[in-house]
Amino acid sequence: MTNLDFEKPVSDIESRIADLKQMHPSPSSEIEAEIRKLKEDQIANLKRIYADLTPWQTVQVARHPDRPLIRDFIAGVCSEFIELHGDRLFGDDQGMIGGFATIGKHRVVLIGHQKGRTLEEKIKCNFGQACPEGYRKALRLMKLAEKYHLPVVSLIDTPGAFPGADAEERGQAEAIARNLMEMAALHTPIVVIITGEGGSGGAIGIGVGDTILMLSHAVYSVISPEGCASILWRDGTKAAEAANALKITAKSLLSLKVIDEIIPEPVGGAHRDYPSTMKVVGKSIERHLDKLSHTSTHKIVKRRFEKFAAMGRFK
Amino acid sequence: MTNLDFEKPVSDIESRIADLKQMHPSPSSEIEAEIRKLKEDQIANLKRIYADLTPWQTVQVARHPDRPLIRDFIAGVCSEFIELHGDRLFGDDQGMIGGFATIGKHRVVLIGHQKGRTLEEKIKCNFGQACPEGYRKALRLMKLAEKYHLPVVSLIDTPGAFPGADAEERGQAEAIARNLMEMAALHTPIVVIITGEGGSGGAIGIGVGDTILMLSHAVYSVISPEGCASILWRDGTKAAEAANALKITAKSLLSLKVIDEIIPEPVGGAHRDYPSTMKVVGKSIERHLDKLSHTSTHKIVKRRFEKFAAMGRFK
Amino acid sequence: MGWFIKKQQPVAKPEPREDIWIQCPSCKAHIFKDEWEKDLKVCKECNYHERLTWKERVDILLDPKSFKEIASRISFNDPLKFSDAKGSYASKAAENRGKTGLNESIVTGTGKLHGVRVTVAVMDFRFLGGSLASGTGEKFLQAGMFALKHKQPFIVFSASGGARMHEGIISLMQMPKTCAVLARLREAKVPYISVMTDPTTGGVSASYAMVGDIHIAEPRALIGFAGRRVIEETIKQKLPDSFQTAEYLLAHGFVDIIVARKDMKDTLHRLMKYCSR
Amino acid sequence: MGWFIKKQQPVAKPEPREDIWIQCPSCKAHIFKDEWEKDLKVCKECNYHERLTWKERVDILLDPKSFKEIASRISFNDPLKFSDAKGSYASKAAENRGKTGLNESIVTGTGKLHGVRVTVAVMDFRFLGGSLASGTGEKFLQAGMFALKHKQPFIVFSASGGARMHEGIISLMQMPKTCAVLARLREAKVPYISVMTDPTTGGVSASYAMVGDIHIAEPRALIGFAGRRVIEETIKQKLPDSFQTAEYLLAHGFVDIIVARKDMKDTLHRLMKYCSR
Ligand SMILES: [Zn+2]
Ligand SMILES: [Zn+2]
Repeated sequence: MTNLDFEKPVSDIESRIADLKQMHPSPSSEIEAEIRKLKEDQIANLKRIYADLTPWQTVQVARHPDRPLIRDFIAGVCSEFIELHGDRLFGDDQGMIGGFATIGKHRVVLIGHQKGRTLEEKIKCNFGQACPEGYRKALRLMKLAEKYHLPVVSLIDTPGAFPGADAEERGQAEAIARNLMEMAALHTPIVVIITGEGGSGGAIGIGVGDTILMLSHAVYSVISPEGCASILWRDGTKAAEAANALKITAKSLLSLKVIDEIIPEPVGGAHRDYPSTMKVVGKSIERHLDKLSHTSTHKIVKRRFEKFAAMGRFK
Repeated sequence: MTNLDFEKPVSDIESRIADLKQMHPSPSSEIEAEIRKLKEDQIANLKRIYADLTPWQTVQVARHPDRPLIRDFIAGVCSEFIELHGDRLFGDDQGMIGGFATIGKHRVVLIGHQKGRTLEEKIKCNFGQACPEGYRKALRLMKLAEKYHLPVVSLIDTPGAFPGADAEERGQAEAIARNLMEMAALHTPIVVIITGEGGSGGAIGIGVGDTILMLSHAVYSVISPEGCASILWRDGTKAAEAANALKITAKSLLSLKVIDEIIPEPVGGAHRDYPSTMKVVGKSIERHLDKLSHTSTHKIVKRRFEKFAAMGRFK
Repeated sequence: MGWFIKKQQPVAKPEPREDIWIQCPSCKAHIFKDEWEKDLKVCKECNYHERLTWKERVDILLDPKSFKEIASRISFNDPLKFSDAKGSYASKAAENRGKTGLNESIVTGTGKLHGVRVTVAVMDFRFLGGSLASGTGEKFLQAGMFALKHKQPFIVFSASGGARMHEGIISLMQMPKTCAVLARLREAKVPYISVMTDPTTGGVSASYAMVGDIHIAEPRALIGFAGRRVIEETIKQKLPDSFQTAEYLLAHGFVDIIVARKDMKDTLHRLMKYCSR
Repeated sequence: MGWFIKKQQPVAKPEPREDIWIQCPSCKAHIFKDEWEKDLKVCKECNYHERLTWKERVDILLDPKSFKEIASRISFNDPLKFSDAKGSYASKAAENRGKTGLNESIVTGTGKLHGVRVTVAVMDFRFLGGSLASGTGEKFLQAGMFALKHKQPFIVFSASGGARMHEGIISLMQMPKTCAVLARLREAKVPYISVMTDPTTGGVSASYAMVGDIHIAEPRALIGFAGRRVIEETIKQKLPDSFQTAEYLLAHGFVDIIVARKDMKDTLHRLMKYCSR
């Protein structure tokens, strides 16, 4: 487990526990009590720290190297997953994956960004930055979902759409734009979950849904804090300031009505406890699918329009 | 005007006329009468030759370097043409062009293969061999036609779909297949005209229509005579034999009910008289558009299905 | 401590007996015939999936004794009275019929797959290279219409060298014909699953094989539109072995999923559950 | 006979007077102001199309006095109370309003184009770089709904640097918001024509600019999703000048037609005739 800067108290306690264990290969009951005490301390510290993360700290948690990725969610939340490949046009982008999945009693089409765990995987996935063919693959699968009236579950975790010359050449803008229009009109329920990084156009490109859920330490932003800082302050190191100004945390987004619900992560973040994370995410998706399954498609599409039409704060 | 081998009598007469003119810069009335006589002869010869072209001769006429190409038909048949570009996915194939066009009183979407006249053009167009993005551009325009209920006019003139590794990589098969299915169900009238070479999958990829017209010296085949000869006889020079066996002329195709009507070309072929060709082609398209405009779309699509469902001769 | 290790003498390979051994057409490994059959004619050494007859397919695919043929009496014809150097098409086809017991390059029918009623069309490469002709198209159409009428998922196994040129333009017309019935299935939301087996090329790849709700391919199957030789002539260079394989098509976005033969039935069953409305 | 030819003395160029000359921002040629205006701010030397104000666009586009504004009172807000190094977003936007007389980066309205009633939305780059924000999205939505209600073709001129980050996620949400109304237009078969002018980038390119029935671009307009600098950093190499130009997008299939400014009105009129049902 990689600890982050602001987790220093936790790291300190971990070291002390490790030291004690090393010094006392057969610990006395006193030492054991001390270790127990330290562990309680550790949890208390995590609770305290995570209860009050700054936006910039949240960004770091959302990007944590051990944060669960789409394959973890699939393994933890779906009782079945049949991956389907390709956009039927150009390629099979690894930065975006999808397929048929079963969550609880619901058969769905699941799509989402893939960041990759190992370096090799990350390179294959463009570090979670999808290409036009990724968005087009997602769209193809969503249209398949629409045809057979399967709900769509969309997992968002991307730094942004891939900014390469080839992606541009093959119409990154068109691919995202088309998804926005098609998703707005898709005649089947759509549940969106921002699990890690919700990076700008790359996120919203699969982010138009009836229910938008967000993990408590995920972020969702129009631009990366670093990007924002370098444009507005001409200083990329002011990312923390930008993160603050941009209102990118789940709490802020809930109050702005951009998301509908926060899925609480276990103490110390999703990366510290996969099983609990999967359980709570699974339950949340199921609950919302249940709810949407009782509404007519016509009404769902109408409400989705109204939901996004209402987004904005103007005079 | 390039004369073909089997036009030797015509070429001979042309030479004699040229000789006479050269020898008599100020011709006497006798010489003038002789020239007139020769010209009549020339026409009689053309009539005779073209009344009875062999299939292989017809192939040569259909591929004649001076045969009118899609831009000629557009210029000669349409009172307006607004070219629209691109498949919105990958590129703007020059081997397939299209746009809004007005023919008589009909506003239509016109699509078709482009072979190119100059060498430079030919290279840009892949000599009329369209790529997947060409078929996808055509489909995009046909869907636009469907949306605004404009009839589609499709001009076929291709040796076949481009057999390159890149075309294969981008799904030549998928692109053609999708067009076949989409055209079968397109909710707007479709008039197809085979103007030159109707080459196999590359032709049928834009060839599913309610009315299939064919110029009298065009050809339409499942494989080029050369290709057939080299497969079946292991001898590409037996193309004439293959052309015969394959039944690729307008007359044969009419009797096989693969086409609905033959558009007669002027004496000596379309390449000898553009204005007359354009007139007869324009009139024919108009007449069929008129007819189709009086039928409900529902009925048109139903009949189109029945038309293609009935194609086949089996026991 | 090298002297401990006894150099292994190369064991003189027994001359393989044709009655009990089979040689993998791909890697040339010798495999017990029993094993080969048990593995559904898939090489356990190199995963080569040998071409199957329609009957072998149906036996693997459908529940025992559930298969009932549709349009069984439709047979090839000779609309162009076509002859080539080796004789007439009619006699060649008749000869093929004699050898294979088939009337055409496709067998169509209905049956049960783990209890689910499905309509199937299975091509057989033995009949004139699985070529697409009038009879093929008509059987396909009738099966498709049956699937439509009974709302049964339509599963098609392709195996074809392309259009049957002996039927000229008529064979080309089977491409729009088959796709037209698939357009009707699509409109009615009847699932259509295309399974591409070795080889799925030419007119079949450019028609019904490529417009499925779901595209399955068998491992290493050859799938493509133009022939390798034609393409190499066009681009004036050699193509890699991986070109036009199932894996190549997956990477380029045209195949959803590659499924090993032994998993085909279960996978189809699982997939169909998602396409039930 | 060289001695016949008098060597021409280079004429001393007159120092251009700013009141009667203008310098082309692209090729630096000096052009008479009158001519420049008459040519609709297009350089006759290099075909550079200068950015126009919304008013200039409307004047070129619509029949005289036919324009009536829609949603004119909608104005920017400051949902995040955003401040950066140079001060608050609110004051910056207010300053912009003072300078331009605009409430937002888009002006929407209805009018006649050669007698045809149309709804238009025209972005104005002067207002915070034509950035996409709440006010922009709302005005777009209301115009779109007007077009829908009155079945008027909807013509949108984009000119934008992208999302307005001072409104954070709210600005991102304008992308689905605007596309949602376009989905409704599509369903109702109300024509939507997107005209991309210099520059059409970022969030605007990845939303309403790219989902038109017809995509028009002005010559040489910059059109793209990611910024050139970001892409160059990603691929570690310089991009050619032609990258992300209107001509580049045409070649890659994302623009239907490039239309010179002087032909814009007539071309739109001709195009609309084909989209009348
Ligand atoms: Zn093997
Ligand atoms: Zn200039």
